[in-house]
Amino acid sequence: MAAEYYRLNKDKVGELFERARADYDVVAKTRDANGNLVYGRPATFDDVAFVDEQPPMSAKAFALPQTETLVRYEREDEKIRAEGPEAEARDVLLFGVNICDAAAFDIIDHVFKWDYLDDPYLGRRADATLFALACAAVQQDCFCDRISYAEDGVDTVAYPLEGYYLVKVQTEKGRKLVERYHDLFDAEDGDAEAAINTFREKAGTAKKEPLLESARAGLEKAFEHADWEILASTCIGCGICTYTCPTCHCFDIQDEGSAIAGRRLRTWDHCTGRTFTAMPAHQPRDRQYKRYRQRLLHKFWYYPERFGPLLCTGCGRCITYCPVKINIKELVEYFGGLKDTPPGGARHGK
Amino acid sequence: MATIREELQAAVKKLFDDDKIDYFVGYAEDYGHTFPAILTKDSDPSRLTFDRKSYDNLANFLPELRGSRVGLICKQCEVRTLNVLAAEEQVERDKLVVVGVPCPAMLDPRKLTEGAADLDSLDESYWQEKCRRCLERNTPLADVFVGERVSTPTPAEGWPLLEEVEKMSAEERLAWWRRQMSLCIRCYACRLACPLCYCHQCFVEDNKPQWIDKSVAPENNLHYHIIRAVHLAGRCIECQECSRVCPVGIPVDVLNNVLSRDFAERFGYVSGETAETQPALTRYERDDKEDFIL
Amino acid sequence: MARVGVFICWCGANIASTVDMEKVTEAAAKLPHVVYATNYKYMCSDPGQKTILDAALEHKLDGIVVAACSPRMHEPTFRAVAAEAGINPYRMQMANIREQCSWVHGDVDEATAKAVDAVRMMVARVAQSLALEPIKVPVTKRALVIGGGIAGIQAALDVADGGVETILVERTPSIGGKMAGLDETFPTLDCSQCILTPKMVDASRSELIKLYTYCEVEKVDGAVGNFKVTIRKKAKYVNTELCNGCGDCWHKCPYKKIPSEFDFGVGNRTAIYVPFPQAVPNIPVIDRETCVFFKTGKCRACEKFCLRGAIDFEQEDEFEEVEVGAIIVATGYDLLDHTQMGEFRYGAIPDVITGLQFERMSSASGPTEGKILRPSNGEEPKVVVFVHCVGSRDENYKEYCSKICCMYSAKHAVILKHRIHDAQAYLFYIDVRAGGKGYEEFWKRACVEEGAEYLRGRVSRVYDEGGKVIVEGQDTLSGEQVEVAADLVVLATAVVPAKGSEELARILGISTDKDGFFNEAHPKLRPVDTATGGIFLAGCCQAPKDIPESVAQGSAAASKTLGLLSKEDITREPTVAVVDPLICTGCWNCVNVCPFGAPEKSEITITVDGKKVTRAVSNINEAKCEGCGLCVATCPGNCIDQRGFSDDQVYAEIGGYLERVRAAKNSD
Amino acid sequence: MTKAEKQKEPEKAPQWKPNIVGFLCNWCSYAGADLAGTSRIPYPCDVRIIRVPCSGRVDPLMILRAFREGADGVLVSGCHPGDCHYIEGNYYARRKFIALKKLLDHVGIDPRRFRVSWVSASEGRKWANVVEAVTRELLEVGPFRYEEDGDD
Repeated sequence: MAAEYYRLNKDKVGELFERARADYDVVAKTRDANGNLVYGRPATFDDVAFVDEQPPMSAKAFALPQTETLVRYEREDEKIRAEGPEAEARDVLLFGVNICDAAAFDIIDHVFKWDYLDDPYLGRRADATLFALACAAVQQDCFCDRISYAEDGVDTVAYPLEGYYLVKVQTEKGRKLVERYHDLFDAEDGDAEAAINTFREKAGTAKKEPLLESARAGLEKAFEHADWEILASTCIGCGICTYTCPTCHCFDIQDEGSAIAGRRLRTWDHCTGRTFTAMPAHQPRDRQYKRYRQRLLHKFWYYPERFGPLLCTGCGRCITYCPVKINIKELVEYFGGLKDTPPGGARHGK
Repeated sequence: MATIREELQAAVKKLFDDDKIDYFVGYAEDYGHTFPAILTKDSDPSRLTFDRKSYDNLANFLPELRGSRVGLICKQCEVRTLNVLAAEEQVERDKLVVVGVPCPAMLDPRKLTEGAADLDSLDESYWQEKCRRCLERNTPLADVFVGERVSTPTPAEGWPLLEEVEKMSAEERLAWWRRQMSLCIRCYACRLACPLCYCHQCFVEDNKPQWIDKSVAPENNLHYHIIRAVHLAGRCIECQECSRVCPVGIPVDVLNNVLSRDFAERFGYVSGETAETQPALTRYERDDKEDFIL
Repeated sequence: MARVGVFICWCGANIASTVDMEKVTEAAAKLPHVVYATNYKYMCSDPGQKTILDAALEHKLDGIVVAACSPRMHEPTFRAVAAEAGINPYRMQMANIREQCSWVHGDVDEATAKAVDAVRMMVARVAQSLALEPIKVPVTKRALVIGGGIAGIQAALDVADGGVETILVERTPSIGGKMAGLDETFPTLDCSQCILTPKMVDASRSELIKLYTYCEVEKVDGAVGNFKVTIRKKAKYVNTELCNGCGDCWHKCPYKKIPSEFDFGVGNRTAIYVPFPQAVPNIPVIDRETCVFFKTGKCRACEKFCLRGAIDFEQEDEFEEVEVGAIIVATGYDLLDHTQMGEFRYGAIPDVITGLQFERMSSASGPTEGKILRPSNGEEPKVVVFVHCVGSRDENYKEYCSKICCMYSAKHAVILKHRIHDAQAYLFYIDVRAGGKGYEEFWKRACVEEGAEYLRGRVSRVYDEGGKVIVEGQDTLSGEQVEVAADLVVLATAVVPAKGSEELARILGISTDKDGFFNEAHPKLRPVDTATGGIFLAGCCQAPKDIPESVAQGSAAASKTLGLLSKEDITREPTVAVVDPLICTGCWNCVNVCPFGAPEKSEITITVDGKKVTRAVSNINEAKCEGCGLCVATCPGNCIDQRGFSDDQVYAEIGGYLERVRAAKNSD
Repeated sequence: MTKAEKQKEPEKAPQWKPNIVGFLCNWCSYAGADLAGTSRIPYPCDVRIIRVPCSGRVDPLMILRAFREGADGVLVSGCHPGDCHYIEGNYYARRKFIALKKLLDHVGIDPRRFRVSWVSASEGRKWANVVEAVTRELLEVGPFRYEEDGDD
């Protein structure tokens, strides 16, 4: 559908939240026990952090939970009973989600509906409506300005302008949301796209050239680049980048239980970890830099080759939370031939 | 700290020029961060630095470089780590060039607000807890020392966060840890940032048998952290990297500190004191004190 | 899925009266892996065993659970049955539903539930049990005896008699031990030296016995069948090839006032000396600590007078490594150090001596040539007090009974009467323990025929007054306070393990009890074995003993040794630890903790990133592994597992019991 | 029993029985438990015994696994210090258990849930007393569950 534009008065946001709670399972930013920002289910608008600050964890868990039961089984005497998980029926509204988080779903949908339809994921995805909040300022390490399609597929995006939110509706689900609470929204009569562009310029999120997509040709030649070994060897192999990433979606399937009762479940997994692709007698990615290289190239070469979009929204969490501050953007630029100097000056020199 | 930066870069260049090392492990400053970097002689050392955000325990990178001659920036944290690693025969000291530095005390990234002006002037309240306990700011064992030696303030006593948790009742502690563990995402950064967690395969990765369930649930997460603390008993040198790297802010090191403090009191044991200190759990005294065995 | 058969034993009424056999059978039959379950009155009987054999065949079983008595009782029985049925014996597990269930629980429902759980756990365990084969190790046909006292000599003679070469290591310059210093022996009063010295000579003459006197065991590596023992040969400073034992050297040695260790200070020796005239070998040694030459660099009298030029001041300690298949430990005893016990004034009053000093005085070949004399003035004592249980049976020192003191004190009283006819012996005792052939008769003889006065009670105070030693105590039979003005007081001091036992235990990898005596493998059924295969015990190093017992144990240890060494190779339990070298980091925690030295530092070469990389890794020497599993639990990376007690098996047992509990907890 | 404890009594569900996993070393404690049987010394029925070669074989992972599987208490029993069949396994075990105990106490798990005892092969009576004590304490503490709700 063609984009539609509305105005939402800033003092109406609370009401929108409260009313939506009657119709949706509303997920919004709030603070956890340690005061960290998280996506949660705040009970009142007072507990909602309607801010553009990024929580450490992206919003992907609402479509792809970290741990999810696929089937339960129970053995009674000779009989074995197995049952799948019950479908969650309720519509979810992701309220005030960052654009970089919201945009991720559209990207990873490709893999979940590719040759195999992943019902648990797709079911939750179909039930979820995204109400994104545009950032008024760039975050610490983010780089969505370097990725061309950062808003595509996001149902609604609210831009905080002077006095009101300019709400851009991009999908039917978004339109349904606005229609449901139409009394809270006013029509936008000005040049909305121009206003958005001005806002972006000011926020520092306007698209810049060259886009990271342009690095791909270089990356395709860089697999055997000697500097991987030195630049990616500081990677400690933890799962922070993948687990905080809104687009990383790899999972592992595990069984828990015994011959009597148990379950099969899937949990997030990460290609930077040493057990990923480890087989009983062989680990093809036998050094850490190979695992890191896999992650980077999957995001910026293999995935776009297969599905089109980069597997990245530029949220920058993988830099912010990386214990050793490996900078994926810098590495893409360096190995993709957009930049001559390696980050930190480290070269292998072979 | 312009001088230390220049001295450091010159020292590293000399080590490469004199063919003393194959790799240098230090900190580089780039794109707004200070981060660990592994350099070869063909690298550009001009980004090398040592500042108050030189957080990482660099001994963590030694296993990857085993067999090569390595120059390593060592703060007191690394020195104690090296001692434990040496006792466990995990480092070849003769292949290591210890580059000593005067440690200005590391800042706690969680206490830094965006764009804090002058990092050098931030007082104790911005420090990491470990730095207040530091016994020696100038690297002992240094083969090369760069920068001006600094005085070491009187080490602080006590374990503030641990003691805070201990003020709670048992039920409150269980609830508190359960809450903390409900945040854990099992990224294992705590383990992987730990230079003493060098096992090729961690117990938590075992699946035959699968001692710790793979599902991310508070009790499974807690069991992982408890066993990790047991494995670090008498080995942990309290560098607090586990807590620093935690993306969800769990103060993981509190569990390690429980044992650090207890083993010091009970066995008079300080981990990493010397390269000969054998790990506490691989030793015993006939009269080890305990008060719970029937 | 495994194919497990469950066989539940009634043990007559022993189990069946408390555990509902049918319910357990029914529950067992429904368990995963179980294809057959039955119960029978006596599973260990012939028809019971046949039930198992038949079912194994009919149901193609590959695992067996026998729910019956303790595996400590019948595990060997049912393992043999399994083997006969073509099932690996280590895939047979016993559920203990008698000792740990029916015999201790009264409620039928509770006991039945516990029995069912025990079966569940064992079924789960069997399903995870690997087939294991016993480990075979070739045997070195040579034995080592440590300690050349009567127990060690007897053991060495018997082993050699069986045709096996034996190395006898003794740390003093002569074999003979404590017995060589004794006078007459109870209860027959035959002369100790007369019966011992022929054995000493036999040992030295035997072609199969190699004497290593003035030597100590420095290090022991290896395990049963194949020990590598490093022996320290202490420098004697005398060339044993050249010396003919003429004695010129010690007669010429100017330094003559050194208290003799062999005489417990009753007599003196020279700096170059043989401990006693009948020493075997009759070759002197120079005591470096007391020799004037070593102190000042001057003297060399012995060298000058030795016609054969046998003195060699340049000698140094030497080390020799020997390979043996079995080790007999016979290191004997010492007396409790009196410096710990002030109350008897030993050392402060010269006329207070120990029983062993009394032996040296009364021995005809001793320093006083058999005369019993007061050390203070060299006069004959007329009143002698013997105190039993000095340090023994005393919570402040040693709780145990030293066993030999009652008899030797009685003997001393008899000898006293024989040597000094008008002397009177008083014996303070708690009980008289005279279990042994002719022992009861002997102490009665001391009491009745030889006029020894037995006073039942502890000594409370000893002091000297007017040239006498006043002994105060209580006669608990009359209830009166007793005071004896004695000329000599002889203390029956507690027997303790020989000095250095603890260090030797560490070297050998054997355990000691709380008092430092070496532990036998089983207090009743394996009194000569230690828990470490191939190491046996003889004599007082295991517990206080008299001569016949020491000799008997020496022979027993020899027979055990001969049994072991008669085999070409030995089989060991396969329940050993195994390292996965691919994940071992070489932290050596296992090497540090293993009491048996089983984990050894080794290497593997693997390919990483296309390059060959050599890593230091641990490797378990199966021949040394005793199967305790300590390294398994210590390895932080779980790189080590234990066959037969594997992580999988323990995990399965935990789950086998608790899966029911967990399911219940989750469902409510 | 103190007055306060008596007053608490009626609150307890009388039918609840603790699930206790006992890890017993083969040489001392397992034999001691056998001796309690041979001597017909009765004791509560709630411990399920897992035989291990030595208390040194017991990995803290096993103890936590038992809790994870739903045990209300875990008891490890070995030879008295100095009496270890394998010379020193129990000394190392003791250190390990000191560490684990400290951590369990710290995270607020009731100390009565994890017990260690030294029971020799000749202490059938002591084994019965240990089980009695451990069971009694667990009856006071009640069932163990981490989960605040039913799911896991």
